[in-house]
Amino acid sequence: MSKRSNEPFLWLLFSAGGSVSALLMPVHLFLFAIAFPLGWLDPPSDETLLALIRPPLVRVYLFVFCFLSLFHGAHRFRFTLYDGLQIKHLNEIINVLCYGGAVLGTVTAAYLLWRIP
Amino acid sequence: MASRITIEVTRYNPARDPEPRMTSYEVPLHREWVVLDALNCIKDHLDGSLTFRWSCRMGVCGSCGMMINGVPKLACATFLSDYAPGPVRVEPMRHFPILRDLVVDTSDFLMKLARSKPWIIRTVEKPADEEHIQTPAQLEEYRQFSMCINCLLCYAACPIYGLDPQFTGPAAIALAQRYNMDSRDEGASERLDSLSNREGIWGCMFVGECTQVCPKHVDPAGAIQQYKLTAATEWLKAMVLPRGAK
Amino acid sequence: MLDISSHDVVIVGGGGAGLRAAIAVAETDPLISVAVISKVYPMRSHTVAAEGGAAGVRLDDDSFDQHAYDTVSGGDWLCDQDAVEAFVKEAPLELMRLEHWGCPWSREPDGRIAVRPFGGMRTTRTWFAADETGFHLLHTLFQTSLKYDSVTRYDEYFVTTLLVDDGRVQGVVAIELTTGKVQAVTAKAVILCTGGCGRIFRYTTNAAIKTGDGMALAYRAGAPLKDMEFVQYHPTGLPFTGILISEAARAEGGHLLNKDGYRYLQDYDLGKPELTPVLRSMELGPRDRLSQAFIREQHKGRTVEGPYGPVVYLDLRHLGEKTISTKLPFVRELCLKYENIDPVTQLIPVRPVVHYMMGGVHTDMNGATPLPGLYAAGEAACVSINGANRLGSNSLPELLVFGARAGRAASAYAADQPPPSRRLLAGALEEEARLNDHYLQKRGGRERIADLREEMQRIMEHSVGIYRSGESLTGAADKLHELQERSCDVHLDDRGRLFNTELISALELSFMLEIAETMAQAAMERTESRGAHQRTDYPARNDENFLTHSLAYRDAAGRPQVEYIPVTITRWPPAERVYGREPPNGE
Amino acid sequence: MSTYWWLARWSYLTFILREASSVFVGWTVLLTLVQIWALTHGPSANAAFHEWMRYPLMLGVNVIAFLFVLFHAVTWFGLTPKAMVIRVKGQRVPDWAISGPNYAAWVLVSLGVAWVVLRG
Ligand SMILES: Cc1cc2nc3c(=O)[nH]c(=O)nc-3n(C[C@H](O)[C@H](O)[C@H](O)COP(=O)(O)OP(=O)(O)OC[C@H]3O[C@@H](n4cnc5c(N)ncnc54)[C@H](O)[C@@H]3O)c2cc1C
Ligand code: SF4
Ligand code: F3S
Ligand code: FES
Repeated sequence: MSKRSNEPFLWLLFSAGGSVSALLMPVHLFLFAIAFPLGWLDPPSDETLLALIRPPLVRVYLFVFCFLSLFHGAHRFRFTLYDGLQIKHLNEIINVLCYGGAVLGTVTAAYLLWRIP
Repeated sequence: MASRITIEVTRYNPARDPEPRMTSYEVPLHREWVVLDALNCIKDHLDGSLTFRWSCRMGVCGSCGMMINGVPKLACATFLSDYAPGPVRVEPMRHFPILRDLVVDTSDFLMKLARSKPWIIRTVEKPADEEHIQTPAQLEEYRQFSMCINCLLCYAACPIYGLDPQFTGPAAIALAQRYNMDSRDEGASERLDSLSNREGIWGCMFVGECTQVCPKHVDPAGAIQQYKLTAATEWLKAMVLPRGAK
Repeated sequence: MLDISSHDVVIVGGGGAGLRAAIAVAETDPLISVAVISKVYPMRSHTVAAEGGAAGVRLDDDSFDQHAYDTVSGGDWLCDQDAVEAFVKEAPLELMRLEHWGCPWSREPDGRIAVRPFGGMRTTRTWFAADETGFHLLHTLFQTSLKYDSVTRYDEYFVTTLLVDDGRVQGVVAIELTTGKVQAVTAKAVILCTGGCGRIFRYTTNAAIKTGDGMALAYRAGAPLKDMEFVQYHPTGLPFTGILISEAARAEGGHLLNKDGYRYLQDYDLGKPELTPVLRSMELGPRDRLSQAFIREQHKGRTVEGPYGPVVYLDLRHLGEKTISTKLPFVRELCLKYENIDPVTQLIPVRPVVHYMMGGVHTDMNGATPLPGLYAAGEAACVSINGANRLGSNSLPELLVFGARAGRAASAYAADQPPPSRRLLAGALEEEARLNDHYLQKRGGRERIADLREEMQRIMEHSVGIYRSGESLTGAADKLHELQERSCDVHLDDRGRLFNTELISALELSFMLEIAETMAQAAMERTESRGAHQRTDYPARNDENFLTHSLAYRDAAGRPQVEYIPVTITRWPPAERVYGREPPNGE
Repeated sequence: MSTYWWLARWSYLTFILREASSVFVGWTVLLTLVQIWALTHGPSANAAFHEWMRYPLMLGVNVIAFLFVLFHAVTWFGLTPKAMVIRVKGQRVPDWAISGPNYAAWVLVSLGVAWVVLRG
């Protein structure tokens, strides 16, 4: 296996994240970032929301949502930098930034979700 | 229909010219003429030094790929009349070094093709007079990918290849996948060793242009994605299964 | 400027025959170094265009004898029967080898390789890969050849001459197209696999590269060309491009119409028009007969004068869009893509076009020519399995069987040859000087390549066409020779070295003129009609005098001298070619 | 190749836009994390969060983010049939038969999420 790279792993995360974000993100964004702030729909109260995210199952849902989407985004962003901006010579730094960012976000998500009272 | 049409052709002789330049020629516009006929007309009657490749003029030998009005196409399968009243711009295939006029250096592809191991690999050979049993359904699995005429239009279309000449590229990967999917072959793992890397399948960003321009409907974009899926599955299996259990 | 490299076996040509030969050498012994020199990348060779299939005995009700008899009778008894017997026995094995190399043969529902019927074959025995058999065969061979380390490829090198010393062929001189550099490649044996020469004629199914180079190379080096008067026409080519419209179009019920919309074949003893197609009658008559009927119709003024010569019409409209799209998709695609015509609503203009060269470099059953060290295989060679008329789907297996045989024989021969002699260098330098003096650095020059080529094609169509006569042939060889002399005064617009395709065209023209002369001369001297060679002044076959192969040698003055050797008859004595039998030509 | 190669063709541009959606995917996760933080830090944090989300600039960014994410979803579902070849009785299942269920699942899941959130 040594001849082959770890790309399959990253790609699997990318693909899973691609599906998760494609399925879930539009509705999330629409509700929380557009419809509620603009008053198109009545938002649930903050207490209700907090109650909603408290059950372990919902925490897992949110964790997976954040984790996979982040790795999807990081992977894609990495190649956008490579190809779109043609800065492939900065390979190492880009990798650290992209996947490092994703790892950081994932840890933060885990921490926040863990700490829900 | 106008009876003549102007063609602008890239002229470049590296021995003499600092830069490629465009030259215009006027040729007759016949209903049954393709761009290749116009080029031959120029070569026969106007300027014998115009240089381009062609042979079969029936879309199977894959020699006559060019950029026609900016799109990679076979010159022998592109009617002039579709571009009337003109002018038609004919340039060498993008992303390859120009050798002369419309002729580009494609030796890089041949090297990559060989690296994809496009031949049947088996652990035990069949006896000389015995056929493999391969049902029409099994044939269908890879038939589409076996239609590649190596015209390299897909390379001229793929921006990733343009950005990174190391990238194995659509046709060579599609041909590797053609053998992977062939029920007579046992070489998938060997091929994966040379293609599962950043220069191989993982370099493809699924731009999809390769499939758009392919004159033989090979769908290299699909081939590569399917290849990625199998490669990732293989990887998972290797992770999950204990060593030696494979 | 001159570069030299050295191999044990050098193969000129990367088509089906050349690649099969290369693999045969590599498999004989990986220590034999083999080179494949080709003026185009191997997968661009014209084998790629073959559609129909490849014949090899397969089913239980078939036998080697039946395949052999079909071949011999289809060839009007001009085939060497010992070669035919070897051929039919090895063909299925070769086709099976391609199966093992990955050729995507079309299959029966149970997963076994399928065979289809084919014109001239009385039993179903043609293996096929959809309607792109040649394409798959060539790519399979090419891709398989990539795995042999002992095979070195010289892609886009144009061979200009053979190096002969001490009575032996010991290499070639070639131009590397990308740089213009002249390269001597020495060898202990050379195999010519350069394909046919349809481009000598204006209207042909053959690709631009089919200019008979190998035949001319051998001929100039002193080897004889055999049976050059036999040129196969196909009755339905597209007039402008020469692209082949398969017989399937007629088998599905297509009609041939003259300018009055009349099914003219009924006037030529080919049966009566029926609504549904009848085997061996009318449009499904033999191909040579159909081509001949076209000419007679033309003489009656009943063909249509198109921008590219006279045509008749192939009418498919009554079949309806559904039948055309499902049964003849490739025909429709070709018409749409290359002639801008939709056969569903429009008539397809067609005319007979030159399709295949039965003749070629004279070889024995192992591909050896009379010139030591020189071998030939494929369409460039004439082993004599095709006789006076090639049978459909026999050419692809021929490439394989005799390509492999030539490869093995050349390996064996090369094993006991001394290394190439030092004098070869002088020969190579001479050739380099010739290329410079005659073309690249020549002053003046008045002739245009295109003009000479058109002139040649005019002469060939007039004198060595579907029908020949003493009258039309008289002087043809002289005129061609004159053109050859004029071609020495050719003017090149392009004097550069890099990828000089104009220089290549000039060299090809000279090759074509060389062999055109042998065709005209051999046709002139064969005063009988047999297979594809039809003399209006000698309409009958003459077994007493002409059950012989013609051999054209180049004399000191550069003119062809024709000699004859007997045809090898083993088990099938000459008989009448049955009238109304299935068409013997191939596609 | 020029730095602006992706402007040369419409299809290249759509490709780059598709790839650029990754930025907004990351952005959306960030928003989600901030919101969770606010929810667990009491009324003042929540109030600040709501106010922040109502800034015109924020709204602008989020509308753009929404469009990009939508674009990502559409292209993603459109491409799945390319990677997944499913055959039934030797016949390749047509592309729409694979992407169709994708879209259906998308609608269902979106409605489900909306229902759970709005129910409260
Ligand atoms: C349209 C069409 C359909 C056909 N269909 C069938 C069919 O269905 N069944 C069948 O059995 N036969 C068919 N034939 C006939 C058959 O395809 C050919 O006879 C056969 O492919 C010839 O193969 P080859 O290897 O001899 O030569 P080619 O494939 O023509 O290869 C010639 C090679 O020689 C090289 N070469 C030539 N000159 C030089 C030079 N000077 N220097 C270096 N290299 C050189 C070329 O680069 C090329 O690689 C068909 C022919 C045509 C035209
Ligand atoms: S995949 Fe298509 S475009 Fe690419 S080389 Fe093959 S035939 Fe040409
Ligand atoms: S265009 Fe290029 S990036 Fe992949 S899908 Fe085709 S190879
Ligand atoms: S000339 Fe052969 S593909 Fe165009």
